[in-house]
Amino acid sequence: MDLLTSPDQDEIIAAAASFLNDKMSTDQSRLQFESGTTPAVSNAAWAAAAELGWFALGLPEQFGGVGFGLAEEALLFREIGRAAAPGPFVSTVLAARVAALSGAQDLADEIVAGRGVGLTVPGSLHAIGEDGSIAGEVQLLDATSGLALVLSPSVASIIDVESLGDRSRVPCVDPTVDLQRATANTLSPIAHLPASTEAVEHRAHVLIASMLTGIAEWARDAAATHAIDRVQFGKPIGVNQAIKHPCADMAVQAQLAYAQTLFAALAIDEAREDAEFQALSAHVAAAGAAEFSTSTTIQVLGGMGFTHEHDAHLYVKRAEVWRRTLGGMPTHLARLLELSGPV
Amino acid sequence: MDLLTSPDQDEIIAAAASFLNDKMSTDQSRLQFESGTTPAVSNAAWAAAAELGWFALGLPEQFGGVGFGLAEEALLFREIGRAAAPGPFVSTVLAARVAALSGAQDLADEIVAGRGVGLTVPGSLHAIGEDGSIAGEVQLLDATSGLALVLSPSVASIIDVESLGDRSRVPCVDPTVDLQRATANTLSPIAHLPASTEAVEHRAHVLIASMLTGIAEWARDAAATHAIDRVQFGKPIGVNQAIKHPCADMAVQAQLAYAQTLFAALAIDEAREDAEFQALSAHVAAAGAAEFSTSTTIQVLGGMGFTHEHDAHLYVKRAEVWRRTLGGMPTHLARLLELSGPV
Amino acid sequence: MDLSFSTEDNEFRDEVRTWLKANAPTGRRPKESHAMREFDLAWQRTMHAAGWGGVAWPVDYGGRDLPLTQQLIWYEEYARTGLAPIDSRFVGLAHAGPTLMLRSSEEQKQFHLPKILGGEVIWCQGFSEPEAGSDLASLRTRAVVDGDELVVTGQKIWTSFAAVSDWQELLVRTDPDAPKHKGITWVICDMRSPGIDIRPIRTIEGGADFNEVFYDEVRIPLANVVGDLNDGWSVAMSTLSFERGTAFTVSQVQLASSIEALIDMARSRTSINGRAVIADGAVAERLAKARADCAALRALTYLGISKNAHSTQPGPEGSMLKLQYADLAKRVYLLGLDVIDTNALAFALDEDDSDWVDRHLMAFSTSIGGGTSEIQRNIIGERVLGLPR
Amino acid sequence: MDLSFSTEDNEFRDEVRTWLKANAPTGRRPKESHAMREFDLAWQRTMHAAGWGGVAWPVDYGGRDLPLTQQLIWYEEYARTGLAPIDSRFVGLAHAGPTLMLRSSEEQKQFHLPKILGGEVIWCQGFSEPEAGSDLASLRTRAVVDGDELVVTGQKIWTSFAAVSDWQELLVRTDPDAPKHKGITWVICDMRSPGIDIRPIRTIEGGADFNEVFYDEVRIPLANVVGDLNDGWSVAMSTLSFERGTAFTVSQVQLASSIEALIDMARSRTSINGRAVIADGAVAERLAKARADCAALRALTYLGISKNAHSTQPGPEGSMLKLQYADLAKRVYLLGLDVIDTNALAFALDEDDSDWVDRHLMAFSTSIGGGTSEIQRNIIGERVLGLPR
Repeated sequence: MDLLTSPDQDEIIAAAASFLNDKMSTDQSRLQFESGTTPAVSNAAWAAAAELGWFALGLPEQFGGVGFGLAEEALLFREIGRAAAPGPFVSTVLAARVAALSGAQDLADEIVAGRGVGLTVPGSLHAIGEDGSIAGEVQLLDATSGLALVLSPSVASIIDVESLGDRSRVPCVDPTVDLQRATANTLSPIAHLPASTEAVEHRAHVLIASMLTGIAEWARDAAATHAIDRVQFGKPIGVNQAIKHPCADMAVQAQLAYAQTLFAALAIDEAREDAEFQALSAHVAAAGAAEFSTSTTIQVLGGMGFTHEHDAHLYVKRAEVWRRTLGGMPTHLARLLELSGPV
Repeated sequence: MDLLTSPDQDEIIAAAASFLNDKMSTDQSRLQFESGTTPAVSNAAWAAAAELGWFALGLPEQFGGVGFGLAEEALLFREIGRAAAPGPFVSTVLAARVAALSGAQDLADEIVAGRGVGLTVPGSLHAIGEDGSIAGEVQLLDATSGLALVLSPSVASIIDVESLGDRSRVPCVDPTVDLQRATANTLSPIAHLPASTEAVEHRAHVLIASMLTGIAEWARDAAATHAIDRVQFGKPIGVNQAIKHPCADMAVQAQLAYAQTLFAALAIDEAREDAEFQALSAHVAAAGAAEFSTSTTIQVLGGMGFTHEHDAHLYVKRAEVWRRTLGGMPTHLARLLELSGPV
Repeated sequence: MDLSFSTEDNEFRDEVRTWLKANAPTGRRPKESHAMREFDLAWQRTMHAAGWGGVAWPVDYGGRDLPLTQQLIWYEEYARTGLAPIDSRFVGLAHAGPTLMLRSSEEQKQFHLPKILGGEVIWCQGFSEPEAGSDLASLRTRAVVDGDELVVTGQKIWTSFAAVSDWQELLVRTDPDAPKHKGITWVICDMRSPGIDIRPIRTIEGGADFNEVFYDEVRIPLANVVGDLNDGWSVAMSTLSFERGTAFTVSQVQLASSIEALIDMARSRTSINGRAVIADGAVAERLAKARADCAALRALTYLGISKNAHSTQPGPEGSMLKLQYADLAKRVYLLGLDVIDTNALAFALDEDDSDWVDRHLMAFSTSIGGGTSEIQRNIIGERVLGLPR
Repeated sequence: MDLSFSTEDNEFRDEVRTWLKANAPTGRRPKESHAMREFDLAWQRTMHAAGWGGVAWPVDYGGRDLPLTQQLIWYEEYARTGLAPIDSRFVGLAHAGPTLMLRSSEEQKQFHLPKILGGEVIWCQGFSEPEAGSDLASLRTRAVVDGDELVVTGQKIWTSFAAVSDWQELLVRTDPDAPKHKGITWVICDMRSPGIDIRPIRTIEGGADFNEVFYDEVRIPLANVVGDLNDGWSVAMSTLSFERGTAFTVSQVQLASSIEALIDMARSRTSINGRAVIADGAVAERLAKARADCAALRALTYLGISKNAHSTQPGPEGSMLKLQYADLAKRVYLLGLDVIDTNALAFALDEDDSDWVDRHLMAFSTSIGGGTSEIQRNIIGERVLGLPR
């Protein structure tokens, strides 16, 4: 038992952080979304991420992947969350997996090489068949390259969004996200993977939890920095417990989210019986940390946090989007209660 | 529209506070419950309260009552709550009303003269008929004089507890309360009043809300006093926002509970359409204030709040008992949501 | 002690309701700021013409000087129109105007007050600075007396409607050597003066109602100083009790409407699991709790008004109301997102749902603007409970 | 990075589980304090005889000095026995004993350590005073050197098991003129000394485990001083990292068991509205959230142990765990009352339900004892985030 990162893992983290800072900073994404371009990621940056092997990091080597575990992917996605990097990272990585494991190796190669895959977000008038087919109203996140991932507890699939009806673009809360609305009159997928082969949804919980952890950590650090720098009444505002204690709570929640996310990633990598329980717990812990920390950071920042001058608003909105994409907390909590407890 | 107390009302409040301080102080009730006597109210003190007209304060004059409104009763019960005075005040006052309005004037006179009436607390294996009869397992609070009040949304009744089976005394969380457990094999009441004549349960919500408001106010003041007096690190602990801000929150919650309880009492006195909505809102607001404030006060008091040296533990336990006696928050909140909104 | 209003008050309510129904603007308020200014001023002129221009203003200045209970009724009815609780007229009518009444010269009053009430001008506020937020008295914008003028250089922030305002209530530091509360002057600034540069600040929900205002040697006649030179702090603080809590009613009533609207939506909409949203017990409890909390907020408003009607010194209910309103509004509008569920991803999926996202984002400001919730808690702890500073 | 334990560790877990199953006391622990002392000491002797007396103690002093991972396993398995996480042996084994190892003389070690490990003596703590709670260093209990003795007069509070203890780790002020951290001495006090008066303090749930201890010219040999005279603060602080977070595991695992027990109860019991308790969506969400939060607490425990295994300086996870445990325990045990519902009125309605009331009341202490949650938040804010004091 060891939850410390190895030197190899530290290298992945450092390289990711450096790349994100260079190619996908919030300065760059702000330029993009302020000019009306969504998703606010440049093709060049996305291609560079593909070149770094990000979309094949956890894919087994026999499918052309790098062969790392979900733990390493989780560490990468934490950095993506911390940077608020735009783009359909979660669905692309998981779609590559769905394609490869279901035998669609060409499609997997294409995705790994940089074809982004968007995410289908379930709605109330929406049904997913056992074969990964989809019917009803859906929303699509960042499905600009024509493909989208569909996730359900029993199956994961990839659909061709061009075959959906009534597609229209609507502004997303998160301005870096391309959001579309469409309807499907029972659309069959171009690839699908039953959960009995691999429960892709569990991995999605962990990757989203990782991003939300990174968001919570960013918020914690932004608040602490402000609390140290900002002077009112002759002292840094961080001397006030009304500032210090919420910052401490953010630190605790971020660390809990981080620890649980790693625990869950390893539970899946090690095929523990309680893997789904741990994955859902990670999603719940990280979503709570992200929501609490981003909104608390706005309060700590005061007026400035409420404006586009500071990045806090971006993180609030990202957290809001990501904690809802897999169906929302009521769904996850209900499932968590049905499961057997932890091993 | 005026929510300020009148000079007459101020006199009721001052007289009640003075009586409670003289005859029903926590010092006295502690002596009683530490000697094992429950309910921890002396017969003499109870008789004196009867003599002051407390059990007939809101009863119409044609039934031998003082003829005040529920608003005045609410102000009295707030003082009872603040003093943590032991005894079945709520059920006695309401039972006098049930007896009088249902035509059992002799019984009403007996109750008003000082025969305490306990309260039947609903349980999961418990049914109340439209005629106020009762079947199944019940708990009885302070039913030491042989009578208990039964409340349901459709009826209020008075039962003879001697006719219940399997009565046994069990220790109550609140050491000043006499708690019994019993079973009824369909027991008919000795008096009953349909809600269509008068909704006694709504009045119960307001009186319990009043007691809970008094409890919350006591807790607020106990915490503030300690925060001013207690010195650590060379300063009164109240300078710390970790103490000051929870105290401020207690002040806000107590004031909200007080305002809403008065609003609800007047809504019933004035037979407003939203009377039940307002009464439930008062119960919810006051129960929340009492639970938050008593538990927060223990934290502000530190170790001492956790002991019998300070009265805080009594108030925590009172709040715990009283917020559960009418069926608990989930029941009240579900009902609150069913109703039409405020007028 | 009673809840019911007098016959006279009820008649007044009928009158107000009838008048508002017939006269309140029904079209959508424009988002573009100049059009918004014209919309707000036209509405003020309509009200003024009918005698509703300043319900709390003294009769001498053209107002109605209604008793607090009738102010309450006015604002309750006003809230039902759905018009914004605070619009571009707010600083003039509720802050700068009342300050002028209390502290300005007869000449200043004669010039400005009729224009404010008559819907001719918009005022804005120039108090906060980047380094002077909660600690307002540490403001640094400098004004030097030069002949019969003040020459102002510095920067203000959070100025609403700056670009469409005619006048500004401006706090400047005229004595840098005095203790911080003692060297401040309150002055009327003409927003068309040379040297003023206005830059909008985009806020979280995408709006740009706030501005930074930069002053580069802006010349303001000394005659525009209100009160004495260096006595501006006391001038600024003198208006805090205006309307004594009644204007806040609009926000509280509109929050109550939002809660009722959410309950209706939760009953009629299906959630992702195929059941009515309200069948989710946790959502249902939050909705019910919001109802109870909002009822108590209204009761506290009534209690505050009852007290203030008997006292010229407003009670601590003001800070309590602001603090509790902020907390409840943030809870309710986050709950709104949980009711519209995955529609919360879209900012304009359909107009109604988009509005809930907008309100959620806007709600972040309720615990920051006009004195943060942390400051309110200090005030309540110290002034109500007597805790040490 | 892995979650799985090594084959050796798994074998160790089997060994521990088998041994505990065969040897852990199964009878109810007595409530009367002298019987409780004998129960706890007998159990310590049983463990010591089998080599489990001090899993974190150095081998030189008769302990096992297990690596942190095996300490974790030991405590996880210990928690399953349902035995109290902290009993009367705690101060000796986890605080006074480790302090003696680090700072006492060879003679003191030889005399005391074998008795602690061997289950012969109970130790108690004499640190807090009525006026020195969070501000421990302001303690006033006075000790004057008189020949080869210290003469102690004053009062301590919150001393658990004082009446059944043999020895006490006592902090006294030996130099009233020095700065407050500099005039304190750490001394071993014989609890049978003349002049000691012990008064139990009844706590909220009715127990009397805490005591006030009064000292009236109590004479303690100078030979009992540990470390130097006036250097007691550093002695007291030197043991904080003992066991580096592993012993806390028992509380965390038992909280997890409580949550699972509540879920089972919520499934099987009927609430007042006639449905299963778990059908109340709000209760269900709170139970599910507690499960997730407790899972994260365990993960944080593992992360802390992983870090501490590579460093002698324990990380901030200790304060984080304590703070989060207190918050979660209070939430879970309040939730327990909502699950047993109106049975929460009774303190002994039936044994199981009564236990939930007891745990709820006891949970109030989790955010007070051993450093309040407010102090933990200061520590985390300042040491982890670098916020100014």
